[in-house]
Amino acid sequence: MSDQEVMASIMRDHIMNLLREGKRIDGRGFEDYREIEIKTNVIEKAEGSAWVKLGDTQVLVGIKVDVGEPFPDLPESGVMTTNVELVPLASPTFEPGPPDENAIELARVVDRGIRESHAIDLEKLVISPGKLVRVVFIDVHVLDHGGNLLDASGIAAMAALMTTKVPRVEYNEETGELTKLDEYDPLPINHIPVPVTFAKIGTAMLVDPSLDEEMVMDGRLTITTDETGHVSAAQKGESGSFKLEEVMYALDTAVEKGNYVREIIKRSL
Amino acid sequence: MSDQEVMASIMRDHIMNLLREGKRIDGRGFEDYREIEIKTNVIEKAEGSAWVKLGDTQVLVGIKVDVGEPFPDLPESGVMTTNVELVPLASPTFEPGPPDENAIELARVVDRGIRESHAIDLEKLVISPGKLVRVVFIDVHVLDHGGNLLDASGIAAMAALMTTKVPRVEYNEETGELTKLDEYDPLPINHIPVPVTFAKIGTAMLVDPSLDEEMVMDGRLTITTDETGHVSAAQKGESGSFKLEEVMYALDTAVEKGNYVREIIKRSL
Amino acid sequence: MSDQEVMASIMRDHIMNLLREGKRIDGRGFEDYREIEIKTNVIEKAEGSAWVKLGDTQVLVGIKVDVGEPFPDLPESGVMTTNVELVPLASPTFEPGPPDENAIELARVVDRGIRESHAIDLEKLVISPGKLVRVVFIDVHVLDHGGNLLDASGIAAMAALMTTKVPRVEYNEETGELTKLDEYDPLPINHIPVPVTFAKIGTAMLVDPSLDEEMVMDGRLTITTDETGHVSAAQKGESGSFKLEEVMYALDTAVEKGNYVREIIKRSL
Amino acid sequence: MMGRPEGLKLIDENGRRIDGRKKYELRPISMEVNVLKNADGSAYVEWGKNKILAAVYGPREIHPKHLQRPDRGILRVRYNMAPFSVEDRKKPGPDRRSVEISKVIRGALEPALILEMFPRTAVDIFIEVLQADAGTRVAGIAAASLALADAGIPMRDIVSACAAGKIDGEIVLDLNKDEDNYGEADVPLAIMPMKNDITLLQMDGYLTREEFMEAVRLAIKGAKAVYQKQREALKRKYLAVAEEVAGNE
Amino acid sequence: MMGRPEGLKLIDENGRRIDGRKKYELRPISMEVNVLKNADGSAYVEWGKNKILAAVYGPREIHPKHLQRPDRGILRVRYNMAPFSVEDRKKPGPDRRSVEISKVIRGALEPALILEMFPRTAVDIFIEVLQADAGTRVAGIAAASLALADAGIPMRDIVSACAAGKIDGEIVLDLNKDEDNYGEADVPLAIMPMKNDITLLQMDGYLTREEFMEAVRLAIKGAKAVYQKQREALKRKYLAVAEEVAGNE
Amino acid sequence: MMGRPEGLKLIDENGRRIDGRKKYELRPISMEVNVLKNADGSAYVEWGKNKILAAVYGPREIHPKHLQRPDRGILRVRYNMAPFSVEDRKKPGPDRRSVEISKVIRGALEPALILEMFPRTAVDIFIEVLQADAGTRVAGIAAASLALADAGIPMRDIVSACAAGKIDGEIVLDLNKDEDNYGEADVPLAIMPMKNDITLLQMDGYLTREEFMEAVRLAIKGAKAVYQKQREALKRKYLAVAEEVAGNE
Repeated sequence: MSDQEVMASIMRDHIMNLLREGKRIDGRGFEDYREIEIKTNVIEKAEGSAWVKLGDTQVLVGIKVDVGEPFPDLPESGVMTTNVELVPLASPTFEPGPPDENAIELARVVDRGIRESHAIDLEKLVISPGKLVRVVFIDVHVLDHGGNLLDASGIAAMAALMTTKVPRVEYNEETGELTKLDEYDPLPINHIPVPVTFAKIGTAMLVDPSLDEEMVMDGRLTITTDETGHVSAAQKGESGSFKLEEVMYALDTAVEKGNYVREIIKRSL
Repeated sequence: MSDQEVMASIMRDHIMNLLREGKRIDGRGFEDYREIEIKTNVIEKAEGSAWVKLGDTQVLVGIKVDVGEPFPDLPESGVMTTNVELVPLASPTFEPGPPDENAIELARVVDRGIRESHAIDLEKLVISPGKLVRVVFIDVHVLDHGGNLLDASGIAAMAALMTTKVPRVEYNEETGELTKLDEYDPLPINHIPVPVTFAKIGTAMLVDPSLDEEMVMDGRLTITTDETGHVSAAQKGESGSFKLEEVMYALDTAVEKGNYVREIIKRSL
Repeated sequence: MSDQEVMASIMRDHIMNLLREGKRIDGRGFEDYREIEIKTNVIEKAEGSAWVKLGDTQVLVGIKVDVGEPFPDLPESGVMTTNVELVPLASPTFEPGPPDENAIELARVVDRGIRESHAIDLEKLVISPGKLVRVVFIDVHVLDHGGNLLDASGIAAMAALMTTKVPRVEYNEETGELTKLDEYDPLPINHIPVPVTFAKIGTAMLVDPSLDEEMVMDGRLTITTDETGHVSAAQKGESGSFKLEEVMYALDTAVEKGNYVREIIKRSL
Repeated sequence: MMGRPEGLKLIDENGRRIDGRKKYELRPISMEVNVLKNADGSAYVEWGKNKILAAVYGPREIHPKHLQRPDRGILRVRYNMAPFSVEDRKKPGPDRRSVEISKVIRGALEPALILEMFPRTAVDIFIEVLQADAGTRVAGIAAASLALADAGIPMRDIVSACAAGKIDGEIVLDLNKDEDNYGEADVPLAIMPMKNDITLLQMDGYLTREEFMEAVRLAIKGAKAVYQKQREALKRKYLAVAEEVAGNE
Repeated sequence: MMGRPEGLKLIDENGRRIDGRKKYELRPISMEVNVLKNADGSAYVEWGKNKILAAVYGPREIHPKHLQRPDRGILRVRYNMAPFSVEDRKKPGPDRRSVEISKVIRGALEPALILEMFPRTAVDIFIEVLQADAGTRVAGIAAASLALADAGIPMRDIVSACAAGKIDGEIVLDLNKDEDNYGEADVPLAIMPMKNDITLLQMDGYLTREEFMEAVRLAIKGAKAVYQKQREALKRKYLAVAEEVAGNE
Repeated sequence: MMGRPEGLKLIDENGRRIDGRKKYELRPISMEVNVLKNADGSAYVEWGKNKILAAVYGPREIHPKHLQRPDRGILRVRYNMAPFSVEDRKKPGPDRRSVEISKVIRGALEPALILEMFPRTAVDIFIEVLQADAGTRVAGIAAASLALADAGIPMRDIVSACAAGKIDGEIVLDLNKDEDNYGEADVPLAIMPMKNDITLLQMDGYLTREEFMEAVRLAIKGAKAVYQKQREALKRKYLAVAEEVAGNE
């Protein structure tokens, strides 16, 4: 075994021993989030932004709103797209280059949570049906990887979207000319989906895993719910397996903790 | 030498010894093809398709017919394009990634054989001259590499093309609107080119080399001919060299074996 | 240390010893260029070209003039773009692949020198404002890397531009049709910027470093000036540092040697 | 979810779905193992209009070496769609969807493998979607699991998989392409049936808590039905092998 | 240099610039070190509207090994812009500009590092531009230099940096975005202030010899002012550490 | 084959081709060896309007090591076109055509090399097409072969090459660009002349069996004429070297 693997094995034993006594390595309860700090409007050049600290994890989301063509099969809908950059500044395990499978999974789960709850009212983002719509870019820039990037990214994305200002435009259908005005509307938001992630270590289910916990976890489960209690995304991640009862527990807890986190997001605006 | 190389060397001696007695390792005559099995219309979502087994080799070709712009210098001609994927499922020697030199050579030789004989009547695939034409995608998906991918691909491509159905379209020159109808025409086919590949091992010229034979061959020669006896492509491949008489022999044999294979293709439709 | 590094270390000692006696390894004075040989119009298929030998360094620049859209924020200006290929034929240290940081820096410094002095009169390259302009491609193909690629490339680029012939076109604003005529105009040239590069070895500042000198230099400084004595680009390259007085010396010498090189370029046309 | 054609009903007045199935009915499934010569194990699955080929290579050496794990083998999965497998030709090569699916399939299969038994090596699974019609990831898992068994890779259980979803307001089993496009949610799931361990669970859509759990339970049932088909396919192979051996004697 | 809006004056009749600064005035600058947990050293710099984060990892092992230098460490620098850092969204990943800037920043910092002290290893510097408003490379150098100090990498001096330029015919300090877009020249410079060693010098624009030297001299002065701010930021950190230690006793 | 301009005749009533050549006449060819300083061997060939530079490096070490062959050296070939070498600027970097040509050129040269003489190493051949006018692959082979000889790589024979083709219904030697564009077929061929071993043979077009063999035979004749020019270029080099040596004594 390499040094790293020996370390991981010792860490796993340590964490497991604590869990058997009902304790997490940083003293939290199994259902406790680490401290959440949200600063919005930190990037003036973006239409919306939020810098989120979740324990040692730091994530910055910037929202750019551009105009472009709608998808051919959805002529009456704006477009949203989510991208995650795991820049090597944020962790010794991140490497430069195009998004790897971790960045892609992260982006797609955050995206689904927002998209499937219709959190953004994309139908209100049409400028000219079939021709010109708003394109909302959600760019997640991970700055420090301290575990549970998924929840931090989902929180930052929603906080950024809820503070996004969209410049009004005038569009001349005949000439095709588009003029950006110096008036702004808030981005229309329907719902506030919040992902809640669980790490399974042995038989324990832990909310908001820290990096140490992630390093030794067996499996991961994320459930995204909104303020109506609907589920808009679920994702079992990594290896490991879950029992049906664990899924039920996670579902109920995700709704409860989602409400808790949602209030923090709202207070940050 | 690595284990593989030792194996190859032993295999070469064995094959050479047999060839000196006039025998191939699988008992075939020098000019014999392995069994050819062709199933057409196996992919309903493609406009045409054929699954070909040539001994242990399996190749699946799907034809997609789209619309697009013609090349600027050929305004009155449809477009055809051939792509080969050597997916790692098909051989321990194939690696994931964009087509390598083997896939590209394979695609280009199959393409030339079809293109240069004008097998597809591209001039009948024009919707609006200089503006809109049919684009025929020939996608070769190699499933099991048992040697002689070139002939298997060429056979599968022609069988797939000959069963391709092209949806009729209505094109409004003024509005530029294009409507796909639910009526179909067969793809217009002029000729049936068939590639015939020879492996040279020592002084022996072997038709349709198996994988074992390819591993030890000195050189490779492919000649594509159609039912009129015209040559539409030739390609000496890999290392090794050929005498003029060997080229002449290959040419005559390619015509003869091409006729044999062509009948099998026709019977499969 | 690897063999290469030992060699470099010995070479450095040797060069340093000579420099202390006021001598360069090839006998030149500190401010001397190697022999400069320029052949223009060597590539008939390009609109302009120049093959430059600077000592052992050989660089071929070809100019292609195409038509395309202007940049949205510069509707009344043609477009110029500079690309450098460090093909592996030119040096055992060059590798195949897209331009690396050396090729990119080289291209950008050559580009800035030309662009910022407005050497090409881009405003005369507009065909239809905001719609259609000339695009000038400056392609630097390095053939033999004997040191100081930057000056050789800058020289070759200007010699090629000054011999570039642009085909006249007729553009029909209504139909958008563009006809290339068989009449040619010279590319409009305002200025002749010339980059002059210094290698700093110990405390010595050497004009036009050879490959041996580059291998052991501490730092590099390039200053591009035109016939009016204006500076249009400066670039400190690699590691090392320069004193303010060294920058002043380099600036004055760049103007002087720039004039010398400019005359050679003019004589070559 | 795409713009839905007007008047399209996914469940008719008789409770039948557009392909005639009942709510809890699987599409027709056929499975065959050992269909490729080069691969160490392989399987071909037709599941509705899905046509999927899976191959296993390994355990085999890993390059570059720094990827080797001294205490266990690693599993690598590549899910890939043929360009002609979908309505509009797909550009060859992995897109973001394929990368995510490859990753979750790896996570779905890994718990079943006893990777400690072959340290320093890799098991490679290649899944080629020859035709796609919704549910390719669960069909791909079913095929890959058969290919692993065919290759003789030591496993704790055969991983099985199925999806459930919501269309026209009802939770149904095993969505086809139209149902996936115009429905409200899709819940793909994989399970190790012997111990009821869920190894893949995703959700794409919008469901109440109750609907979500209903879909999960239904998908488990579907996966168990698929499990029976997997076992039969393996049995047929062993019978064929046994017959061949007997015939040779 | 972009097409300039009509009537735009970069210096008004009172000699004030569009953001109210005087000719030789720096934009507001704030600096903080040790802002990241994972990195061995880090710093966050706000410089006008520029917001820049720098991290240092190392000295650490190099892969692949053939990049190792037996007699010294190597320095690697990656300058990167966040997609939302500029007016029009920037496609993620390095463009040609970023590649060049990464290279010249490496050349600007390397002379300060005593690389012989950690043979066979690499020091990695990552500079993330979170918001860009002209002068990101000099702000990035200032941040990177702080991150190096925070990581305890042995250095001969702290590299400092600043740009000067020409707008409306005058040489001024520290261009902002509009001044950079519509001005006549930009001269970014880095220096090791203790010995007045210039480690970065670039010029983009069109200047007479005299203007060029004036800009260089002015940029040196600016960099020395930035140097004081860097020292203060480091002092604050050591005071904070000292307090913490004292508090713990 | 492109859309042919109306009324274009490739062979006139006097049997002359558009560039004035007779049917079996080569374009003017000039060859020079040892034209580059860095390369171990090099050659420059002008063949009609084709301008081609070839360089050889090696035998030299191979990275990564797993590409090494313990019993023999390997040959690597890269055929590349300069962006300005063709009518419409070519985007830099290899396209599919260049990849195929690199591969067949490798196969054309490899039989001549005695690779067993330098195990574990590589010989690299780089062919740069500076201007292209049909027949670049055969001109490239001729240049590469000279560069190999110049580098002193042990060879069984000097590989020579030429193309024949069909234009306006007749088989002719050595097509130029217009003939290639508007003709009926092109048959490039390479040969080791001492033993009449054909090492490259391709065909692009549509020919009867008889025409095909006529083209092959004609291309062989052409290649043998090119062979003489290659030998003369090498002789000139050795004379030059000999003179230099004599002069030094």
